[in-house]
Parts: sequence; structure tokens; C-alpha cells
Amino acid sequence: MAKVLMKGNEAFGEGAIRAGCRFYFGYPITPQSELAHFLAKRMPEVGGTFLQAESELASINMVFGAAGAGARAMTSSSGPGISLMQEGISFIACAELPCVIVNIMRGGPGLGNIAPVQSDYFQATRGGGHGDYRLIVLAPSSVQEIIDLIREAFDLAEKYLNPVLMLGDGLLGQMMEPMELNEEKNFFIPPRPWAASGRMGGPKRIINTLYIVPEEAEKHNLKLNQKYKKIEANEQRWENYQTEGAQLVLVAFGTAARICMGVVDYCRDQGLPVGLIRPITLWPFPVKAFDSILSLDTVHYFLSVEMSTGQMIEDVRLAVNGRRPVFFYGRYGGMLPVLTDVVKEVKKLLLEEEP
Amino acid sequence: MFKKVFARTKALEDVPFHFCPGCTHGIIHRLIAEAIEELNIFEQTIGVCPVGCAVFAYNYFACDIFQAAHGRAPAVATGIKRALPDRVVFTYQGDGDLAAIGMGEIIHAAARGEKISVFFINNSVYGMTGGQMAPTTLPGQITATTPYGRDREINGNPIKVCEMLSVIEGTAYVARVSVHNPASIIKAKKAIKKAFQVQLRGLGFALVEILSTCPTNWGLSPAEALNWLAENLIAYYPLGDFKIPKEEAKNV
Amino acid sequence: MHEKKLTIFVGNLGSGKTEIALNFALFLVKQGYPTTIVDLDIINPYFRTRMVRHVLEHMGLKVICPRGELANADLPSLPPAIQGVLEDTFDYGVFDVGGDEIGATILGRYKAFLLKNSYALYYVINQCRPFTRDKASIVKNIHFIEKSARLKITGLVSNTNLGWATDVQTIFKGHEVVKTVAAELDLPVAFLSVRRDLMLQVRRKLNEDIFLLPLEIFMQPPWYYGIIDPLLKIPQNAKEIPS
Amino acid sequence: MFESVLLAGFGGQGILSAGQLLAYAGTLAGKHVTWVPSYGAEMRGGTANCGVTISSRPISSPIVSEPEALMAMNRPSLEKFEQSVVSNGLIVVNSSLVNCKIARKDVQVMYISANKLAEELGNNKVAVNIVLGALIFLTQIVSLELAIESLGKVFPPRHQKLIALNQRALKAGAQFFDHLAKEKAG
Repeated sequence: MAKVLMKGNEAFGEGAIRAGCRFYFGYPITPQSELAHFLAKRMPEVGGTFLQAESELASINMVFGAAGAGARAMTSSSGPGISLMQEGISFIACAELPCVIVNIMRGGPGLGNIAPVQSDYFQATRGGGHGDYRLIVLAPSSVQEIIDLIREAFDLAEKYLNPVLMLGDGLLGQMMEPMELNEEKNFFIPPRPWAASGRMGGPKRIINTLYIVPEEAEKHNLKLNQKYKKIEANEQRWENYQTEGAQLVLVAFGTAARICMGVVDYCRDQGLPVGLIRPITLWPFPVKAFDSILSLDTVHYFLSVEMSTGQMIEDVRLAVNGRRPVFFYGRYGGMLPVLTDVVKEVKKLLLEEEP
Repeated sequence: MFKKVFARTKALEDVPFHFCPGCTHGIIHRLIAEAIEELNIFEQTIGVCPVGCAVFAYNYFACDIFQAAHGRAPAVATGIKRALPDRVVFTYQGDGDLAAIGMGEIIHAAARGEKISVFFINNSVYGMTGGQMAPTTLPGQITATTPYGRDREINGNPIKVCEMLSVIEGTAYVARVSVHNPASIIKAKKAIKKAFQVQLRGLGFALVEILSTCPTNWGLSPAEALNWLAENLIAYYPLGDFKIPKEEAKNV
Repeated sequence: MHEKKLTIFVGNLGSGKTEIALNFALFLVKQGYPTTIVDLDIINPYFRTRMVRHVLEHMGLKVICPRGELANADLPSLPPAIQGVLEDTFDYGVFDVGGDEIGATILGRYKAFLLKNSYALYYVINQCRPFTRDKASIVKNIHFIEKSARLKITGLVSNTNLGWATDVQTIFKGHEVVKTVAAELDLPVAFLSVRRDLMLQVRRKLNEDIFLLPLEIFMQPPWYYGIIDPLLKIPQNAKEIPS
Repeated sequence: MFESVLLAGFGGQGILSAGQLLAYAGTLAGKHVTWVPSYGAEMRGGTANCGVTISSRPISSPIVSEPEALMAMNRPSLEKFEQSVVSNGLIVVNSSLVNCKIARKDVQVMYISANKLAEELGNNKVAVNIVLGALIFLTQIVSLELAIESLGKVFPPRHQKLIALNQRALKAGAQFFDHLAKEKAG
């Protein structure tokens, strides 16, 4: 198939349509508005529904309604809007409904700015809202990967009856890359016996998140937790880039990972033994990647490179579990790590730190 | 031979209500269920219940049903109706749910002319959380959070939901009814049925505000509460149709 | 002490109404009176009679409170059986009402019934609580509660305490304030309640003729469950104050 | 071999579209391509810039922080990015809007009065594609033919007139230095 040149935000939209999503509810916010613009045009072409809600509170609850009624639904926003959605996301996770939420991160806290950051990592990977729940979090790092992963996002949501969050940043949403479109027709939406879609002669279905008796709420929490354990065991995804023989392994996702790939290329050209682990699932965090790389015994250090003051590093440390030192390099508030600065940091570690 | 003159509606489950004795939620549940049965729409109806005293409505209505976050029922109903346009979707919301935290959702669902039926239960007080001030609490009315009576200077003015929504273009039918005596209950039933019919005919957004009692938080016996409703609530919130479908308006 | 068939306890938040109501009801049971306790607390989400329903029933008390999942709900949901207690001419009824004038509002709906029956409406005072430190503020609160309950208080209960940190001095100091309130409003002090382990000391020092109600403490925070007897004896380390 | 280009100017000059045109041409050539815009407060009215990388290898970082070629459409963007260009790199300057000379000695600098040439073509707005044509000619990052073909991707078919005009602009820019080279040679 011929390649097309697409913006990241557009790829989220086209990918969703090719994954069989026919319901989008959202509210504009920079830097993800192109996703809404794209779907406003595209949804009517495929007989789908695009609805601009009055707020993020409403859009996530429209997703709750549509998903509970059996539809494949999604919404998207950026940090401040995702914060407003947390109540609804918690409800959807509790009610075990499938849906996809896209967060194109922007600078924060507060109103912040519209520059690319990765500072919603904690919010995304720790559930985000109230209560004990998790979202499956996918972090693409190229436009091609956006369109490939969003289909997987819908399938995972369906498989585990759990919301899936796709975490990108402003740069990933705004940049253009050529990519190959996947086949449109072979998405599969399984039957939904749990959907409250009108009894139509069948049994009564209730979409509910109220468990007023603590004993029952504990049981439901346990059920959710068992599901999360299964996801942790089965769904860790990552990419190893030049990790063979690497003494220093960078850890980065999304845009930061793209920059780090450049760093690795540059360092390898200079004969420096540097590699990269790029987590693709942020939750479940790819602990297995670290176990397998540490078994090789060549690695001396890890360096977590993030567009935040250090959030993913906590998961890196948990995964490394004291077996090697973990260092941090980050830029914040919408500033991007520059290739040469990361290289400087790498050289400093390789030359100055005792292994 | 005996002739059966009264039977339980199949749109309600055969379980006891949790509502306090004398609370009119039970009557309203029953009226909605009867309307669903009489219009023969039970199999395709999907309800959305609120947070508030009616939070357990999903245990009572026998149709498919959602339990929504506080105030978000109109957004949830929008999602359902857009996904399944041939189903009948209704929300059941109290005054805190609809007129305070969920004001944004209800106004925009109305403005979009969302084809849903909204039943708005107004008893001028927060029942669930212990009798605090509602957006519809009357001036001077004592509640847990207005111990000296609602003062307009401090707490502002009550919101008249029907009057407000009737000027929005997307609404097709807006009416206020009460359930304080048999005559008003018959009228309420008619309005509820009409709200479903407006949806079935695809005319747009329909809302019925139902004045209701809360003997427990008003501190009145059930009989006194009905009188208080008639004397005070109706005086402030006049009953009647605020908007009827255009085609009917022509005939009048 | 028990000439009235219905006894209703009201008071400010944290005054000890629930403990008083439970102990008073159990006292009636021990005297051989068939007694029902009604949990009318729609205010407080925790520390309600319904939490210890099984223990109370084991001790011979009838308990009326929302059943099943509703017991955990923060909804009023008054059981219709309450009406039965009001109309019963044989059983004794003890009502545990929620705190402050907000909790007392609920009595308004039963006013018609209460007027027909003989009842005692007791206002419980813990002088150690912030809104009831002195005579003036106690009198003010009594008026608030009478207004929202639409009923007149018929007696006071002297229940000054600091939880596990209570000592005899605290009790007497509080009781003196309660007596001044009683004098001002011309109300009797129905009884003085004292934690069972302090009874002997109080009785020794007391030089007035007043009924002493010994208290077992039922409303325990969960971390006490491990160190006390299921039938709620005084904890070993009674110095520790549960927050 | 040029791979990374930074296009910079002020909002409204068509910088982002010119970058897209270049990216499309790279895609048609079967190369690996990335296009990254600047945005933020700069998006409206201030300086606008975008980085385009075209390579036969997979592109690791899409961010063009040290461009091999810079296309400066006005003075503020030249001042902002002049120092970021790699040693032995290329800077193409729109001399219609930049009235100073560049101090750096380690880069090749080419001046083209694009707005004047655009006016000669009848539309001031195509200045950006005149400079782009020049840049393509000087760097050979893609072929001019593919850039011309890509115009059909950037403009909808109903804008046939604009496509033709921009085609002339690209060619004019390329020919400007072609003639200059031939004059020097001749």
C-alpha cells in the first residue's frame, strides 16, 4: 500500500475509524484539536457520530453512555481536560466498559502551556482518578505507531473490558510522518451481552458502579485486581534499540525516545556502548525488559530521559530493583531534551561514574 | 367472579422501595413505570439514574438501566441515545443532580434537542446527604446549610428550571406537575406519558419537573409535607405546560 | 427513670447520644422491660447503632435500622417499622437521633404521634465539646434543636467526657455546668452517665441524689477490635485516646 | 548529502505548508521523512518554523535542533537560528526582508530577493516557494520534479490556478541560482 503523510493527531483519528470506532465525543483543547477536526470530517463519511460536548465532563460521560450501550467509543483531550475526565474514567473502569482515551500532553501544572511534555505520566499510570483502578497505557513514538497501536488499544479495551489510554505529547500530535495505513475492514467487534441496550426480550442489564456494601465492594475490587494482574503478566510491550553490549541503557518513551534513538545512533558512531529501552506500554510497565537485559550482565547504568522532572524513573527504579544505579535527565515545562545535551550526560556517566 | 382492577406494573421490579414512608419518589417511580408499560416501550427503554435519594432506582425499574455520576445523567443519556437512536432513553434526576452540579449537562442536552425524556424531581432540599440547601430551596426555607433560612443576599435565588429550559430552542416539551393529591397525580402521569411520546415522535428534548416531598428532611409528617408542598412549593413553582410541541401549539 | 415509654435522645454532634441511647436501652432490658432501639441517625455516616446491631440483639435488645445494603448508604431511608414503635403500647422505645438541629429535624415528621404519647426528650450534654462549653452556648443549642424538632426538651443528660482520657475531675466540672443550665431552663437532670470503670470513684465523691448510668463503650474505632472483648469491655491500655 | 532542513519565517508566509511540500516530495521519493512544526504563542503572528528531515535511513529523532540547511524568510528568524546551523552547512536568505549580511564564515550563505521575484510572478505570497525552489536546487535534498508533483497534495484540486503559480515559483527559485552558476561559469 502506498504511504501517506499524516499528522500524529490525524493518525489517531484515522486509526480509530479503521479500528471500527464510530462514536467520538470531545471538547477542543490545544494541542490535540486536529484530532477533533479530522474526525468531524471523517465520522460522517463512515456513518459514525462526531459530537462536540459542552465540556470534558460531558464528553467522558457520553463515552460512558455509548460504551455501556455497546458502542465502540472514544474521546481525546490534553492534560487539563483529562483531569476533568477523571471522575468519568473511574466510573468506566469500575463498570468495566471498553473505550479509548487519547491524551496529547501539554505543559503544566495549571493552565501551563501548549508545548510538548510527558508530565502526565503519574496521572496516566496510577489510574488517575479516585479508587483502586488501572488503565492500560500505550505510548506510541511515531505516526506509524499511532495508527498501529490505536487498533490494538480498542482490541485490548475489548479483551479486558477496561479503558485504554493512549499517551502522546504535543509534538507527536503535531508532527507529520509518512505511514502505511492498515486494512480497514478486518476489525472485529465481539458480541456484548453485558451492554444495557434495551432488554429487547432479554434479561435486565445494569451498568452500575455503586457497591454500597463493603464486602461486595471488596469482592469487586479483587475481581478488578485479578484482571490487572493478568494484564501485567500478558501485555507488557517495549522495544530494545541497540541494547546488545550496551553499558549504559537509556530509558525513554514517546518523543523523548525518538530523541534518545538519535543519541544512541550518535554514540554508537563514536564507539560508545549505549542502548535504549523504549517502553510501549507504560502500564503495565515493561519490567520484563529490565529482567532480560540485566541477565546479560553488560549493563552498568540506566539513564531515564523524560520530558518531566522525573516520573517514569520511579517505575524504572522499581523494575531495576536496586540491581544497578539509575540516573535521570529531563527537561520540563515544554522544553525538549537536545540531542547534544543528552550525549554530554551519557559521556559524563560513562567516563566519570564507577560501574 | 372477581375482576382484576389493579395490578403491579411489570416495568417495576417486585422489591420494596427504600424510600422513607410518605416520600413521593415511590409514586413517581410508579407513574414512570406505568407510562412505559402503557406505551408498550418496555423492551426498548433504557433508564439513567442519578446520585441522590433515587440512586438505587436501578433496583426498581425493570428495564435496562445505568447509574450515572452526580449530575452527568444527561451526558450519559446522550451517549446512549446517539449509539442507539431507536431506543427510548430517560433520566431520573433530583434537584441537586440536575440543577446544581449537572446544570451544564442538562442545558446543553436541551439545547442540542437531545431526544431523551428527563424526569426532574424537585423537593427543594438535598435528601440523600442530610437536608442541605438545594438550588430550588425556597427563600427563607431552613435547611442544614441554611440554618437561618435561605437568604437571597448570601445564597442567591432559587432556580426555576422549567421557565429557564422552555426558552431554549431544542426543547419540545417542558411541564411542571405535582403529586400532592390524586388529581395532580393523574395530571403528572399524563405529562410523563407525553414526555415519552414526544421522544417516540422524534420531536426533541422533553422534561417534566415533578414537585415532590421530603417529610424526613422537612421535619414534617407525610400529610403535613403534602400540604407544605401545595402551599409553598406550588406558590413559587407554578404548575402547567411551559412548552408544548409546535404542531400542538398550532391547534390550540 | 423509666416512667415514660418513649425516650428520645438528642444533642449536639459528638455529645455521646448513641452511647447513651444504647446503654439506656440495655439498662431497660436488664430491668426486664421489653425494649426496642431505633436508629434515627441520618447525619453521621459512621459510628451508628446499626454497626453493632448484632451485639445488641444478642443482648436482648430489638433494633430498628435500615437493613441490608441500605445500612451502609448515606441516604435517609427510614424503615416503616419506626411507626410501629411509636404506636406500640407495650414495648419501650429508645430513639437515637442524629446530631445537632440538623439531625433533630427528623423528629418533626413524628410530632403528631409523639404528642399523643408520653415521651421523654433528653438533651445530652458533653461540656468538653466545642459548641457546648458554657451555659450560654448550651442554652442556645437547646433552642435550635427544639425549633427544628418542633418539640420541647424534657430533661438533660450529663455526659461530659474526653473519651478514654476522661477523669473524675472532668466529669464533675462538666456536671456543674449542666446543673446551671438545668436551673436556668427549669429542667431536670435525668441522669449522669459515667464510664463503668470510673463509677466507684464518682459515687464516692458525689454528694447529690442523682441516677448514675454506667456506660459500656460500644462505638469503637476498628483498631480497638483486636484488643478488646467482642462484648466490648474496657481496653487494657485505656490511656490511649482513640481519635 | 543534506538530510535536515529548518524553514523559518513569520506566520502567514506559508512556512509550514512549504515544509509539508518538501515532506511530501520526500515521501514520493520513497525516503524516510519527518515534519515537525514549531507552535505555541509563536504559532500566531510571531516567527513560524518547521523542521523537515528526509533520509534514506530510519530517522531516530524528528527534532531538527542542528539543521544542515536553514531557510530564513525574515530577519528575526535568521537571528534566531543562524547559530544552530552545522559547520559547513547552508543558509538561504530571503534578501527582500533581510537587510544584513551574515557574519559566520564556516557556512555557505546564498541570498535571493524572493519577494521581488514573487511580485514579478504576480503574487507576493509565493515568495516562500521561490526560496524553497532555490533550497531544493542547492541541496538536492529531493528532485524539483517531485516537489512540483507534491503541489497537488498540498493544494486541493480545485485550486488549479494556485498549483500552476506555485509551480512557476519553485522553478523560478531553482533557476535563479542555476543562472547565477551558469553566469559565473560563462
